[in-house]
Amino acid sequence: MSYVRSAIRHPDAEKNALGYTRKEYEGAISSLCAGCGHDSISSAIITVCFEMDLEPHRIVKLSGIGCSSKTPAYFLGKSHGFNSVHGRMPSVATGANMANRDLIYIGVSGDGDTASIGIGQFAHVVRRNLNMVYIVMNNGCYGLTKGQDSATADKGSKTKKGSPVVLESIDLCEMAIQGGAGFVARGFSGDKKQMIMMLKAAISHTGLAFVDIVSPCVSFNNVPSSTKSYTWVREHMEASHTFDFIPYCQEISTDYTNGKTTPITLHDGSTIKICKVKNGTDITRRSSAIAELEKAKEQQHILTGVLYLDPDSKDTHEVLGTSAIPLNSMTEKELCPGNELLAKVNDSFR
Amino acid sequence: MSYVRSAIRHPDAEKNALGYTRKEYEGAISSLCAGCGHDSISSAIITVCFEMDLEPHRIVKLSGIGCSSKTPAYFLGKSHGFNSVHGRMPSVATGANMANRDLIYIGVSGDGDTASIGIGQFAHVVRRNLNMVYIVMNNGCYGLTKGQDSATADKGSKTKKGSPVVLESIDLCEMAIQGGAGFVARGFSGDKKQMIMMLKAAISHTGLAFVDIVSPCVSFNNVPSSTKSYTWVREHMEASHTFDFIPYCQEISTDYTNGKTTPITLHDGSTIKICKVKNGTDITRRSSAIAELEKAKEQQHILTGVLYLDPDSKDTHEVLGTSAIPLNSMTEKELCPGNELLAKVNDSFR
Amino acid sequence: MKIRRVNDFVIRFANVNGSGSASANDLLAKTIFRLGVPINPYNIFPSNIQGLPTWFEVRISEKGYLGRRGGVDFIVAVNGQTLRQDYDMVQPGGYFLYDSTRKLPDEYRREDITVIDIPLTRLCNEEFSDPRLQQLLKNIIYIGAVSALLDIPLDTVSQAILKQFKKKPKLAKPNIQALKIGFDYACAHHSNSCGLSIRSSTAVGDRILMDGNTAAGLGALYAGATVVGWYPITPSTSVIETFERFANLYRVDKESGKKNFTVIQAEDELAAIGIAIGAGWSGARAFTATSGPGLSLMTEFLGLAYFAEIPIVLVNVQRCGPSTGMPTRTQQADILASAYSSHGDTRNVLLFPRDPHECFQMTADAFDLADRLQTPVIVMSDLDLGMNNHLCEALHWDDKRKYDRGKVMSAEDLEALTEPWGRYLDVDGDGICYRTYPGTHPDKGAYVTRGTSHNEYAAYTEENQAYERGMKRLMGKWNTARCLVPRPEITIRKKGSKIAALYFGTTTDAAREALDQLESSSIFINEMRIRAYPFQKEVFDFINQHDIVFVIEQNRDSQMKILLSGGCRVSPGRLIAVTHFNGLPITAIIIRNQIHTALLNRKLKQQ
Amino acid sequence: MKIRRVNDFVIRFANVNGSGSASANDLLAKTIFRLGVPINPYNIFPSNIQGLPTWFEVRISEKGYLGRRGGVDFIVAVNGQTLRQDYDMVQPGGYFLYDSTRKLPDEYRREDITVIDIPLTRLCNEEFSDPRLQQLLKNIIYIGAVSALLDIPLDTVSQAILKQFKKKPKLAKPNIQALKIGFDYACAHHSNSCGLSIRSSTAVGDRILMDGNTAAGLGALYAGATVVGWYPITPSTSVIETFERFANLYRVDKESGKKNFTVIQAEDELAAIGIAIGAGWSGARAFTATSGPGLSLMTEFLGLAYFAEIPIVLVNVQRCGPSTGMPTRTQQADILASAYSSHGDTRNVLLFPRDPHECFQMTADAFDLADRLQTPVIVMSDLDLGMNNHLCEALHWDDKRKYDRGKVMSAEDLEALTEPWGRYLDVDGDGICYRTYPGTHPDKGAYVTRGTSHNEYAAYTEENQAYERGMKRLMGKWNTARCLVPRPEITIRKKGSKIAALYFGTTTDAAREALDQLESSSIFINEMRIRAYPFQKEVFDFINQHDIVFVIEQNRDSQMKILLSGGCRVSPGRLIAVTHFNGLPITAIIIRNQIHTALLNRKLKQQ
Ligand SMILES: Cc1ncc(C[n+]2csc(CCOP(=O)(O)OP(=O)(O)O)c2C)c(N)n1
Ligand SMILES: Cc1ncc(C[n+]2csc(CCOP(=O)(O)OP(=O)(O)O)c2C)c(N)n1
Ligand code: SF4
Ligand code: SF4
Ligand SMILES: [Mg+2]
Ligand SMILES: [Mg+2]
Repeated sequence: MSYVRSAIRHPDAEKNALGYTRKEYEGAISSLCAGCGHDSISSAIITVCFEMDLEPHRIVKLSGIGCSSKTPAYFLGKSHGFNSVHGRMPSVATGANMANRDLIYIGVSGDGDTASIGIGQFAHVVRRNLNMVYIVMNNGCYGLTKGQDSATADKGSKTKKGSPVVLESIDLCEMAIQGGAGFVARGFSGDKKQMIMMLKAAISHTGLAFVDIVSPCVSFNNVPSSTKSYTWVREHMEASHTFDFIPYCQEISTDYTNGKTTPITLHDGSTIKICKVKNGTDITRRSSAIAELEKAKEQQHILTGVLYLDPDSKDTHEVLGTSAIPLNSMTEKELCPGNELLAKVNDSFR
Repeated sequence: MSYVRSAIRHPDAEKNALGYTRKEYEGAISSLCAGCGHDSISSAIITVCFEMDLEPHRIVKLSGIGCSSKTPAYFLGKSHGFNSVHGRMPSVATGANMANRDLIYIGVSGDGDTASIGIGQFAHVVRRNLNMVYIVMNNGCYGLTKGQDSATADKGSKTKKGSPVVLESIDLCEMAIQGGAGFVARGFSGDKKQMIMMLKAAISHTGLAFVDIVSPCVSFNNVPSSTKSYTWVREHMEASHTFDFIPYCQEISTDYTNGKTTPITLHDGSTIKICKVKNGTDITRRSSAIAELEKAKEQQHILTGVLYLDPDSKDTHEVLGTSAIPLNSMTEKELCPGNELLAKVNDSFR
Repeated sequence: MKIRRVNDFVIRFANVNGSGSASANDLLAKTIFRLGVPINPYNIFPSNIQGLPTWFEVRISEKGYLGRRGGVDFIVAVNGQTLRQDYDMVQPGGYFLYDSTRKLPDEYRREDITVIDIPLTRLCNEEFSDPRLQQLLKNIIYIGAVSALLDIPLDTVSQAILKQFKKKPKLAKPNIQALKIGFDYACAHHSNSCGLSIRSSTAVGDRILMDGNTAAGLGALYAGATVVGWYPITPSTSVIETFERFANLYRVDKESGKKNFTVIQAEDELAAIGIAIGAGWSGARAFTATSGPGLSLMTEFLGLAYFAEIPIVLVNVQRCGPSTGMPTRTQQADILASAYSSHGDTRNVLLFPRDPHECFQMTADAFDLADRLQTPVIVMSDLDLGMNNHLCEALHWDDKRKYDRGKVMSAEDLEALTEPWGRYLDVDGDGICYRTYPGTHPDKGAYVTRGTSHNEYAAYTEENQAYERGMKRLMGKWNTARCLVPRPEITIRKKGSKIAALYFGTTTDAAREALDQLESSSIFINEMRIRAYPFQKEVFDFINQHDIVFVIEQNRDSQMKILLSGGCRVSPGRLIAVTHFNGLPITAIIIRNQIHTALLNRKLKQQ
Repeated sequence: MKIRRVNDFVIRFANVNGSGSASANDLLAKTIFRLGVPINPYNIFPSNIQGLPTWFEVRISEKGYLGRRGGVDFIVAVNGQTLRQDYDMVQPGGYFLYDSTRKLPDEYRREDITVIDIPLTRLCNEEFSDPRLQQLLKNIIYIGAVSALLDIPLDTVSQAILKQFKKKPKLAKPNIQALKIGFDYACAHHSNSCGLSIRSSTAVGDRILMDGNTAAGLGALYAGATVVGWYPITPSTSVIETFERFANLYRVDKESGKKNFTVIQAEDELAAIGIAIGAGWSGARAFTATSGPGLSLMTEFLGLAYFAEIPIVLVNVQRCGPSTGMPTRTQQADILASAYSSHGDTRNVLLFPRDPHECFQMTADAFDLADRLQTPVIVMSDLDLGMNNHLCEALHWDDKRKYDRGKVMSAEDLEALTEPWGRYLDVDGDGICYRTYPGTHPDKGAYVTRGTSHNEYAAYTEENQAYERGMKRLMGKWNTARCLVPRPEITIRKKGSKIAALYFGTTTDAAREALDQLESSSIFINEMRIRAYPFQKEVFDFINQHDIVFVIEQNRDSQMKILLSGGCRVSPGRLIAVTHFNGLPITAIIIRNQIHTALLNRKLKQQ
């Protein structure tokens, strides 16, 4: 892990480059169940934003509905947030981002929120390659409505109620790669180190960065027979490769320049170094990334890490040719063509 | 091509095993544009049902909204039909099928209907593996609303209006394979032979048989620069393999029993023979089928044929353990537990 | 002055959710109920899973008033987060029981209430060592204490525990032990300190204690529903869960093990109702259940079902809106959204059950109505009714009852026809036409169903007269519906009284109680309970027989009043809104006060 | 007896769609308009792309009546599929022009009309050989003939052709040639056979001929809309397409070539409005446009925007419902669905434009209103208004006009605050609170927006008082809206008359004409045009000043009447429904007849 830790070491008062302590990235007290994976992810988000020296008010956090979608209230208290309706975070995020391209957008969703009711919005925000980090806190169930299976629950996997899931599961990472996301990763709420690294890379990436994080629901889906339980994930997790995230500001140290790693430069100048790639997988090639996922599935493994990365991906604004100036800052001057032109328009309707 | 042609050869009066002529499988006169690919698909459906000796009234045809979704009025006039709302055919089909599992369900949709507004219902009916044939008449545009790009329009492809498509396209076949469909094929409205064969196999299959048929829109998207035009498709079409469909009733002739073909037996006893498979693709393995599609995409080819087939696929009824007797035929006798049991229920609430 | 009352008070438990208190509290409620005393238990719970404040309130009323009363006589305060709030809310003369393992802070100084200290945690930890059990059994200890204080025999509660743990007898033992600890402690330290007591009674009679969602689920089961499409949402989820649970008991074929029903958890509410529509079209009895946001998402499909004339039943368990609102609070605020759901000239039939018994009855009847009318029928329940237990008449099913499948053509019917059949041809003037199920006949009766305009023979048409004929016929059908839906229930408290009140659904109990109270101060208010939309003539007759009619409902905008006014048959000023919409059930006091004030103002004006 | 009239008749063209007739017919209409004669063109087209019957009707009215009149004086029948129907619909004394290349069948035997035979196909094929051109030019030939018959100078039409083909001058030549062929043929064979004629006039004045969707798109452009989310649907599609077309002309930065706007074609209507909401929340002016089914799909999100208080503009171009209904026919039938959209106590502000000029104005104003009120504002256009050209006042923009962005806090505002800021804190009693855009200030003004209940400081709460306060404030805001929306337009035809009529939107022209006609038979009916919901006091004052008020609208259920009655301020029997809902625009005759009958019945009753 290579994210920068500040030199000062008073855990409480530790300040980042902006002079903020970690506290200033926290939110309200969580009302989730004790031990819920989602809280670990919130905590990782806090750490990431703190360590990346992001100005909290330049971040926008958005969500749908569910336990997972409540978390934006529990991190980044100084950021604007939008807890929208079930499954519709992507469209709201699209609108917000179109209005102001200068902010950082972090969307949080659940597997019910994204893979069921929201799968259409998910597929299409991915297709638009909206510049945002899209996190799914994936517990294979509907936590907030008390534990029904979700569409990411793996076929055959047994939930608390005991009956095995009968339908095919939806692999959101595979869908994201196929659909046009420029960055796709999978993590586990129990592996904070990896989460932090991939979230940093996701934020540095321009375009849609999809991060699926397996996040056990301790109340309804944490029995060992569930493929979304702590035990199961720990036993079946397989990293596609190890990787390092090197922020732009940091000087690249020599141990990263050896031949065994592939450096990929992200939009903000940061670098991601992929090491120990398995059997020649090229994570910058969709077909190869998808094949890896399919293979892992056949072997009942959960592949984690950065699964796909298109360093040249173009986000919605670039593709549509929107002004570099945020649209929400424009006034009559830029926007109103004026009466003289209107008179001309009138003439063309005579 | 191996579908059975009846021995009698009066084209007009030709009768199938049920004594029906082809006419009796036709519908109202089409109101689509002259030359529209959709009409060829309708015609193929008529031929298939006629040649397979299906009783028209045992078929249910369903659709969403669009030019494509109008076609059920233009074929199988003796079948019940349901022209539902935009993008929601799959749920209506699910309900109808759950109510009466004994009928044959043919759903027709458009690329707008399925890949945009209906992508959620599509993904989930696939996941349910509903026993139906799901046909998308894919023209890369919204025909009925006058030619806007749809989500299957290929990136870079130029429509009539002249500006190239800027977003990633959605590959419905790939999604279907990933999502759990037991049968996935792609055809072209200009290749009637192949269409007929794959539709026959689709009907013989139990579970969701997804058939994506490229079907040029002559009014709005038939310029040569469009990847959904007659010209382009003809030039870039590549069959994944040749194949034959052998109905159950037909005796297997010797030329199919040589070693070069792989026979796959479908649920109704029919056989599909895959010949000339390219570089070892195994169409019964998802990862391999997906890889083939991804490869063709990289090479700008349109892969046609039966792309994936799971001969053991289990449909919704099987998975849920529903009665073999259609639910809509049950009466008070099977359904009402009676007052005596209710008195017991009352007691448990005292 | 201590409050001293027998079988007539309100007790409330303040807990943390997810701590196992619910079943303990329920145990006490059940015990009182089994002693024959009418109760109305009410659960106030947060929209999360664990760790937030939750309250359980039981109104005990020998007289049988089953609405929420308002005010608390006895509070069991075992949630530190809300201790002060709970302390403050006790009525003067009431009782405050708390866990005295931790001393009550000094500033808790009310002189007008009786504080009952029981060291719950200490007693529990002294006796039990398993930490998981500790949490659960602490709840049982206070149940024991409360039983003692309310003079409930220990044995009666023990019986309830044994019944509850019938299938896990090992667990019964520590529970009974805990119960006794609490009971004994209270007897030893607080005997005679409580003026409230329970005495066994015959007031409950044959009635049962059930929640409305269970009843609705059973209603659908008995009515022969076979296809369910749904999507989880509070507070409607348990309608489907109950249906499925009982269907798994009573609807599985003994021999084959196959199910004579199917429940599809859909990807969203659009698909859920789409599934019901597909199945209803195909001749199965089909339904879905939803709440708030789900209802909004079903809008487009409801319009399709109205226009294409497809029978479906929708159980709408209303919650507190708008938008996501307060998902665990109650309201009757989807009336307009349900009645007028969908663009264009769409209207839907609504039924308004008042208690679980009617949830059962009306849900079952809704299937007959939907089939008969070939249109969606919406059962308008709410969170209060759906998720809380209510005392109600035992459920009954007439075994001679036949499902009314409405106008359906069999193959023989089709054969026998002399005129061509038309799916949308009104042959007998009631606005309802004959339909066929897919697959009925080889060459008769097939048609394409569509949401686009169609003529009498179901052919697509853009001809304006054909469209207009169809729309007028639908209006005719609406008038037929008016005759078929349940009539209002009218009670004349005093003949010739010019004042009346109308109410519906869960407002009923509180309204009746309020009107009783007013009657006892010689204000006689006639009353009408509306049970369905469209409204019958007698609804307007009743209104017009009175000078003023209070419309009592649980929403901000007086939606029922708006719906009634839409008919344009009521004079201005005649309908007076009595509303309550803060998410908690309306109480008799609220109603009485609003009516009082209105009557007073009116008198002042008339003077 | 031939109909003989100058500048006052109805001509109709019967064609096949997709055959190029639309632009030919339009050419003639434009020509008449440019001669200064008021016209009302109306297009009746099928919901498909090619090959089905379509009609184009032009009402010509020197007096300036711009509603549909009903009845056809002159028909140009070039569609074999509908020949008989077209033949039958000509008014006695009228004219029937047909393509006599194929002889008129024998059974066409009306004596009361003048048949004008022109061998269009023959003339065309003799002159032109390119089959693609043949189809198009045949249309121009009949335009030539009609011009001659109506005494329109050849030169005027030629000018129009030249203007139309300004960018493709090569195409102008054959068109002018075709025009002349038709013109000459008619002169040679049918001179003096037609009693209808066009004479140049000054009646049009400064007015323009524009469709409502273009005007609405321009309104949004001028009002500074920057973010659009949409999904194609007839008849609203062209609102967005116009916006985008003009934005590409006027909103692209000259230097960078970058766009000062963005139009996102979403995956469906839920996403379309979600995008608008996200952008509105973030401080951009955002809108969407839809029709029928799209409106239904936006229901859930409209409730969110109402409750979370987010400004957005929705242009609802109504079409014929319910469900998919008749997508290419008109109605005003989404009034209830729009006003009451979404579950719970939700209400939305509506504006009712009557013509393209008002589409422009009201769409622009809608953005100010939405920002001021922080709520969705719905512009209620319809297919008739949106997709047909209408004569209307030229558009005007006051260059001094500033966008009213409503109550928004800048970083400086936040700095200057002495009290803590609350997103939902009403500091000045109008029910509207100050909002902030994301990213405004490093540590002030951030909050989480949500559809769940919230307190004044935007914190999630399930506290019932906080919820209730919020809902009451929203009601207060609704009353503020009442003061801000456009007032009704009242015309008193006779002081003291006890009869009145009210109407709105596209019903206006026909209603006024009908009332003029009635006035000419000494029936004086005062009138009010409603322009917005919520209704102001003067709406009810006007109603209550009259004994009866006809409510004229284009839907089955009298939705505006229902909406007016919902306020419970109108006596029964006072509002009388005048409705028309077959998908074609209402006409003066229909209105006059219904009013006549109603007045007659009333007289009978009173006698
Ligand atoms: C339209 C709508 N339907 C249903 C619900 C009820 N609901 C709330 S959360 C939820 C599921 C959440 O599951 P998931 O997204 O996986 O989140 P988790 O609670 O598991 O983190 C549902 C169905 C809703 N709020 N809105
Ligand atoms: C809810 C809804 N939104 C929009 C429309 C308008 N609409 C009708 S057809 C269509 C697109 C159809 O495209 P596709 O499915 O590709 O069919 P095609 O006409 O190309 O065959 C749209 C957007 C509608 N009918 N309903
Ligand atoms: S129910 Fe599950 S997902 Fe929700 S907070 Fe509890 S543990 Fe987390
Ligand atoms: S518009 Fe296109 S898709 Fe529609 S009927 Fe015409 S050719 Fe076919
Ligand atoms: Mg989940
Ligand atoms: Mg299409």
